[in-house]
Amino acid sequence: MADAMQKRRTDYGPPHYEQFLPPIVKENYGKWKYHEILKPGVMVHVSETDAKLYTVRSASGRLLSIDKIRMYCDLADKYCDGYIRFTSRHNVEFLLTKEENIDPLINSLDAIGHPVGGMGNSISAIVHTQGWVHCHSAATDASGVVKCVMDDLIEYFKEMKLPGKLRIALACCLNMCGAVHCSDIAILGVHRRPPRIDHANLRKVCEIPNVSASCPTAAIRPATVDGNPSVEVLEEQCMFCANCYTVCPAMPLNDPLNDGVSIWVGGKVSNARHEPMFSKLAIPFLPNNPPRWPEVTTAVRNLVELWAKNAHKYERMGEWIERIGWPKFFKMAGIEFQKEHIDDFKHAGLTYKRSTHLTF
Amino acid sequence: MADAMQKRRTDYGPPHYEQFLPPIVKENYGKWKYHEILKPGVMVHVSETDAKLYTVRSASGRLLSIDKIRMYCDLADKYCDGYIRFTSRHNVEFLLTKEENIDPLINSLDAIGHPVGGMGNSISAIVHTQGWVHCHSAATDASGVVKCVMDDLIEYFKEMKLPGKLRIALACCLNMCGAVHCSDIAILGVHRRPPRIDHANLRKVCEIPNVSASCPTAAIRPATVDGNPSVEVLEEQCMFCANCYTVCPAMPLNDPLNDGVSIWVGGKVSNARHEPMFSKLAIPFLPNNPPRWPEVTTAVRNLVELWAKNAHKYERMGEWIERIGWPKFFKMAGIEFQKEHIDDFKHAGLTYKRSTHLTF
Amino acid sequence: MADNIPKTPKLDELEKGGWPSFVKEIKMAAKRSPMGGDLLGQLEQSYNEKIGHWKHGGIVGVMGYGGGVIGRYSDLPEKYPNISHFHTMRINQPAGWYYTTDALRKICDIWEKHGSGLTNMHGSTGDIILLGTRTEELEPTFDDLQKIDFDIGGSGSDLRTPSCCCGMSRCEWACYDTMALTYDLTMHYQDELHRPAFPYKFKFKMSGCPNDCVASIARADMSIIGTWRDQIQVDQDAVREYAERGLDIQNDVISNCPGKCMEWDGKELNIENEFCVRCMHCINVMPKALRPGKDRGATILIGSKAPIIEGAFLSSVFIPFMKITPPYDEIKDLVDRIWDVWGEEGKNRERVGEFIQRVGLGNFLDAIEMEPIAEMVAHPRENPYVFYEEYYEEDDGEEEEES
Amino acid sequence: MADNIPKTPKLDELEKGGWPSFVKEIKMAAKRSPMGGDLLGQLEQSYNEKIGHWKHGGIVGVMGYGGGVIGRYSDLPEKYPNISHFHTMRINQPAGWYYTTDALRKICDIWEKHGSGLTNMHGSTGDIILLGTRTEELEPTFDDLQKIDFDIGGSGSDLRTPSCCCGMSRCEWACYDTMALTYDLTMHYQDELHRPAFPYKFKFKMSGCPNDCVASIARADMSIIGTWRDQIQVDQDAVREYAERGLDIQNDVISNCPGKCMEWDGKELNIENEFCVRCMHCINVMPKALRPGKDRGATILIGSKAPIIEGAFLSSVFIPFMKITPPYDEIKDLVDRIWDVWGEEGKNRERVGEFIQRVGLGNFLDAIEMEPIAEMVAHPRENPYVFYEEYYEEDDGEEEEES
Ligand code: SRM
Ligand code: SRM
Ligand code: SRM
Ligand code: SRM
Ligand code: SF4
Ligand code: SF4
Ligand code: SF4
Ligand code: SF4
Ligand code: SF4
Ligand code: SF4
Ligand code: SF4
Ligand code: SF4
Repeated sequence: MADAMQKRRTDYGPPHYEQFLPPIVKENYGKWKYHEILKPGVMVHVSETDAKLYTVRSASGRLLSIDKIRMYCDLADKYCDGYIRFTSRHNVEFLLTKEENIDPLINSLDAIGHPVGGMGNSISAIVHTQGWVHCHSAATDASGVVKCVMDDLIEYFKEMKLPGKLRIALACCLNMCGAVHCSDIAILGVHRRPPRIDHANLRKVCEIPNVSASCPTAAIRPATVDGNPSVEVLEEQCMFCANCYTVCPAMPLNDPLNDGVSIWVGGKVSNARHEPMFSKLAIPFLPNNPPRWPEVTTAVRNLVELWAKNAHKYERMGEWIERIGWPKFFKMAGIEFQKEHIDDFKHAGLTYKRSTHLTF
Repeated sequence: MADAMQKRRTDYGPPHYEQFLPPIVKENYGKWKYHEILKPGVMVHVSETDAKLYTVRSASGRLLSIDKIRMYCDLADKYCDGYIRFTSRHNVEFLLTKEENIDPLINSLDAIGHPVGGMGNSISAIVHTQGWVHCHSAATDASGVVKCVMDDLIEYFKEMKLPGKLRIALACCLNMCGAVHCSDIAILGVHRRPPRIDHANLRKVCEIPNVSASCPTAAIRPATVDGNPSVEVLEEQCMFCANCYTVCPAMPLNDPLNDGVSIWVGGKVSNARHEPMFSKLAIPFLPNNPPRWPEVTTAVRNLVELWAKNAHKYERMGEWIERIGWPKFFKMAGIEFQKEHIDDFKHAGLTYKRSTHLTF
Repeated sequence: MADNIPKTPKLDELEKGGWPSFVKEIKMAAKRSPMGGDLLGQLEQSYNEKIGHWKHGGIVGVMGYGGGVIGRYSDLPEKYPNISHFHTMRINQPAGWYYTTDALRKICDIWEKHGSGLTNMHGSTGDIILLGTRTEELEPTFDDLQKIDFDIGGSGSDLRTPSCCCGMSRCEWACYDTMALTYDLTMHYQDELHRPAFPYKFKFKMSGCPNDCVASIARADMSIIGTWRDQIQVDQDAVREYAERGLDIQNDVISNCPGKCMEWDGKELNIENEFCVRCMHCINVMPKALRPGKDRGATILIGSKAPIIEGAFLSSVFIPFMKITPPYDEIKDLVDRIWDVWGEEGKNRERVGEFIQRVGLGNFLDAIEMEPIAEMVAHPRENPYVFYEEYYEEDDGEEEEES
Repeated sequence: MADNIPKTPKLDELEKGGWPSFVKEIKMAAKRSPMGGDLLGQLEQSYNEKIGHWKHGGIVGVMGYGGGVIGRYSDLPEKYPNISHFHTMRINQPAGWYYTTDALRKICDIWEKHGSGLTNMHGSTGDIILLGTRTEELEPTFDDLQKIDFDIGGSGSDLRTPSCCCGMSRCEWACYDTMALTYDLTMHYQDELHRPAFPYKFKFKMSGCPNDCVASIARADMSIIGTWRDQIQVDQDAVREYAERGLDIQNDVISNCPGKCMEWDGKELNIENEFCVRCMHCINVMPKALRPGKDRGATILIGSKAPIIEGAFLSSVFIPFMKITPPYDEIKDLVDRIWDVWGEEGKNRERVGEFIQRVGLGNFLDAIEMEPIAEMVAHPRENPYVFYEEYYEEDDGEEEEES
């Protein structure tokens, strides 16, 4: 037993990546000279040694069964000498040295339902989170909404007909696991009802001072309810961040009548041209309407097409809006500007328009 | 007596401006078509009626004796049919209809020590405040520093050899009576020693709760000192705003050893090209060195000349710095970047550099 | 004739140099009034000691007025008895700072009789500043001012003296009559100007166009800045003339256009007015060729101020475009609604801009019964912390007021 | 073979359409493991009721590790007993997400044996996510993972699994070896990764150039982003070729340059590198003609995070330029100093970016013994509220520590 314990390794870390690199990558590591996108989802990298590496990028959907992974492995064995990689947006990439393998591979991927694309001026996969599949906090589903939106936008994944890259992200609650706060279009699950307190159990599962302290707006105060030491919430001070729930299970916010989705626009991450930007609120609330979330898919498509039609070449969503101004954006998008759009958090004053630079 | 009281008028307001307008202005009110700057300090406005109005702008110094005002009146009677105006930056303007009167007027103004200029791409008069001449709050003098700085920069008032307008303002304390917070170059009197409390008298002249509440950093707490109810200041929490002193005379901050001057750059008010901008801290502290404040005049001149040499045409100070970046500005100006330059007030986080847009 | 003029070696240094000398001015005044001599003495002492010698404030005034006089007392009254009192009177300037010499001379005469003979032309809010007199001279001074129709300006927690750029009187770009509006508002709000009843001061400043020559966006609780809604008026011949005379239209004009809405093919200047942000730059550079449009009015902005306490603010857009015509009821109605809410709920020493920021722009709009519009913000919120005020309850499925 | 696959009319709708279907994946998995069937059932119920059916958290784990497993329990365990436990294991991915099919198959085999057969490839922090298993399977799963050399990733208040763009392995723009650094830091900080001892989570993300393909500036407590210090390498012939083939260099490249530092006369592209802000745009548009300079390294930024609680942050510049070469002592030294101070003084659930903002960047620099530099700020302070720490006293004239 002591022996067994001794043998039990910990902290050995991930396998070294080198053993997973295709030989052409190892040989040309750090020697790549330029690349070219050959067609949607296919690019070639040319090395200083003149070696050529072809990449085929395919949508994975991210939630994968081991069956699908094994199918991928079969394809990688057949066309890529047994190597495969995934991208930072959860697409799968097949790295080929033989140009003639590209089309057969694409056909095989199509056959198992995995389109090729997401490269260049296109919409790549939606970075997203767990939703009702796995998380306790979710105000909406993740995989379902993503599926509906991408079904609807698939042409923009498969083709390269946009002014620039468009990155969509989804998070199922304000914790925003992902890059929702910096995406061209972001879909964010929101609660709209203050926590319902499980007074009977609160004291057993949470420390009251911690719960009170967790609220950024100081809406939570210790209170005695039905003889139980518990807390109360000043509802008009609650903005539904769910931080109290993260800290204390007896404060759930999930609520079918009031949960739903908000849409944000104009964020970006790259430093290309404009500095990185946060996403800004476009549509405060759309209902959860499973299984196909039609309100959400329509709203997102409208935004994509509005931008596609009006932006200059290379202009990301946020760069375009910055050029034309937010009032024009709201007008063109047919979105009513409401109180909800006006920031009222800590730095709100800095979002007011402090110049006469206006269009009419 | 009752009769006298009845006759005493109040709330009759200022005289109507119309009675003070020269006939040519009355006739062409709202009909001006264009203007041209003819030479430093002299411009002509041309009306749709073809009338021409010549303006000669002259530095007044702002603090004027009635003697000087009477001299101005003499000149206005002689050259301008008895009309005269002042500008929003406290210059005096003579409005002429006869072109041939321009040069004699300029000569007469020169003779009484009032240079003509401040128009177009020049430095106009410094908007300033009271200083030791009249205010209880002053951390530096106003008229004296202004005099020294303008003596030194007079060529830029008299000529038009700058890339754009350059506006300087001075305020003798953080109340900033004037436009110090939005000037190309701002000179600001600063205290650096926490209030020294007159414990014996505080309760007599101030309400302790008001005094405590006046402090934005909550540095002031009620305390009993030598048996007197008074307040104490947590010195490490004081940033010398003097708001407590404004509210309570028993909390003076004026202090010869620690008062002095800070220099700010890059603000602007107009909406031309760039939206209005706040001034930003360039030099945290320079000593009060009356009567000629050599450290201040040198610092200001260096900034003016650095900008004049490097800015593009029409680029105001702040626009130029924004183009080249603050690190370059500090390097070129030979100013050491220090902890004091880093914002640590409410919105400090928004001033951190949140991109990789850097120059080397 | 005063004979108390002291030796002032430090101040004498400030008689030298090309810029007008305030020391010379004080010395001139000192020949008429002993106040000047003691002021020189105290100021020389300040220059030696690097500290001012005025006591903190002091409430003095004129009968029937709550503001307009700044009380000031020397902290060395024995040494400088002639400035033991040295109060300032703020006199409401005529709009646009135009004067006849006759009017100016009368002011001088009054100040020779009752005060130090020193002035600021003008204070940075815009008033005529009569610098230095004794408490007992305030009422007589006001008496004489009445006779020449000059009234007192604002100070304390009241409406401050409104001021404006010269506008239509001498500028081709004025999009509304700044002087007329300034006069009208000043007259309409005489009570608010003279009797402090606000949480704190309130300032109006009117500029005729976005060049903002009265710095209104930086220092007025309400900034009224002229603008236009239609197209910039272009005289193509005049544009070509500028080009011929050497103006680099591409570099000097077009690449500085923040709307990125101009094109120049060497012959025609094309402006996509839909994207023009009315910055004035192209007009400023080519005043003979370009003019603001014909459908003119003003943008109303709110809330600018100096840094104490919340940090400095610039004014922010409230009404993107308003026609500005007498009797100005639309502005007055807006002002009244703002003052009502701020007057009721503003904290002591809280400027209206700070108040709006504290309660939230959206809530403020609700309170004054205005609709939010996108022009009010530089951009919509970046954080997801929305305060919804209502939610559905299980039993009814209808939207409920919060409990 | 599982036989508990329920009717899911709502979910079935999501088998349609062109995007890969997660429902199909769950159904495939459901054929192997009854967990899949119950997951479908519970999810269909969620789709009907519009609410999730998971209990709040639950602390489970693997012996010797404090993180890496997310406990998850159904709130309808009677109805869906096979997912009454449905924990997630986070497995540290190989840097750059490269695999041999051999390695992937082995992972699949383990997960077939011990779990639901469902995964995320990958989680948004970068881990391999093994989705759904029972508490008693955690240890055996880990046992098998050991044998194939895959270790557990981060969760809770620890170092989270570092991740990186593909960098030098497949990108011509990588300014340092992102994968090597990621591997090295991951190995060096195994203890911090596996045993939560921080105030809150800490994330590293490495991007090879300012395009930031791993979104590091938005979601890493430390963002290490490649850049260069010298000149962009220009192949003028290749530039001309782009122009000939129809690229509008003036409009597409030059007018988009944020440094405003490019000129094109139809023959030569001139870059004033002194003002280039290294944005990558021109290089992105003309990859055959332009390349980053030769003096390469990285900018180190600090503090980005999602909005809870203080609002979202982007990382801010900490070290404008650092050479990134093994053994990376300079970075490690920096990291250690930051962790020391934050670990000591950070509040519970306070990310390092929030901590810095609370104590002030200047004070934080003092604490970790670094000098402030202008590159750290977008601009210097606009408010005059400087906390001077020392002042002179009368008696000595020397600078004194505050009392
Ligand atoms: C494979 C991947 C890195 C990885 O290690 O996984 C990658 C690879 C490349 N990126 Fe990227 N980027 C990848 C995620 C990103 C991200 C991160 C994200 O989306 O979450 C960004 C930041 C997005 C943002 O700003 O919001 C990103 C911003 C860029 C940009 C800047 C685009 C812009 O104009 O803002 C370029 C340059 C370009 O495409 O012109 C770029 C260029 C490239 C190049 C051309 C680099 C090269 O020479 O190999 C690669 C192919 C581009 C393409 O897909 O069109 N890559 N790239 C990631 C693929 C994700 C996917 O499956 O779609
Ligand atoms: C005389 C004048 C300066 C000058 O030399 O021109 C002046 C002088 C004083 N100002 Fe001012 N302010 C003067 C224009 C301003 C301006 C500029 C403006 O109005 O355009 C500002 C900045 C804009 C603004 O309102 O924010 C200004 C912002 C302040 C403040 C800070 C207010 C704030 O909200 O931040 C104070 C402090 C206070 O009110 O307690 C202040 C307070 C004072 C006091 C009354 C001192 C005090 O603490 O009580 C000063 C009396 C000085 C004296 O002894 O004569 N003064 N003050 C200006 C008024 C002349 C006039 O009526 O024409
Ligand atoms: C007389 C005066 C208005 C008044 O009613 O008193 C005035 C008058 C004119 N201004 Fe002004 N401005 C006056 C204060 C201002 C101010 C306020 C200030 O300085 O405190 C500003 C905002 C300054 C700022 O942004 O910080 C101002 C920003 C402008 C601009 C924009 C300049 C820019 O590029 O940012 C112009 C346009 C131009 O000059 O090309 C302008 C243009 C003009 C024109 C050409 C307008 C016209 O057609 O008559 C006038 C002569 C310009 C000149 O002096 O070069 N005026 N002008 C003010 C003279 C002050 C002085 O004595 O120097
Ligand atoms: C699995 C994953 C989402 C996904 O589907 O990919 C995830 C899932 C959860 N995240 Fe996350 N986060 C995941 C990446 C992120 C990211 C993105 C990233 O790392 O690049 C972020 C935003 C970046 C950041 O760190 O700020 C993120 C910001 C949060 C936050 C907010 C933290 C904050 O400081 O604002 C929480 C709340 C918390 O920590 O209590 C959170 C909490 C959670 C918890 C543990 C829920 C909770 O309240 O305890 C979620 C468990 C879900 C479940 O049942 O499986 N998660 N989380 C991601 C981790 C997978 C992986 O290891 O690869
Ligand atoms: S975004 Fe919220 S609901 Fe979604 S996985 Fe993250 S913590 Fe869970
Ligand atoms: S949801 Fe957020 S705002 Fe509402 S009570 Fe909980 S912690 Fe406070
Ligand atoms: S800036 Fe300060 S010291 Fe100067 S006049 Fe105004 S309140 Fe007085
Ligand atoms: S000077 Fe300002 S910070 Fe210092 S104690 Fe007074 S009010 Fe507080
Ligand atoms: S603000 Fe406009 S209208 Fe008024 S003087 Fe200046 S340029 Fe003319
Ligand atoms: S006014 Fe300004 S924004 Fe409008 S066209 Fe002219 S330069 Fe461009
Ligand atoms: S971040 Fe730069 S180096 Fe890394 S993959 Fe993207 S473009 Fe290439
Ligand atoms: S990298 Fe960006 S800033 Fe530098 S020259 Fe190219 S486009 Fe301009």
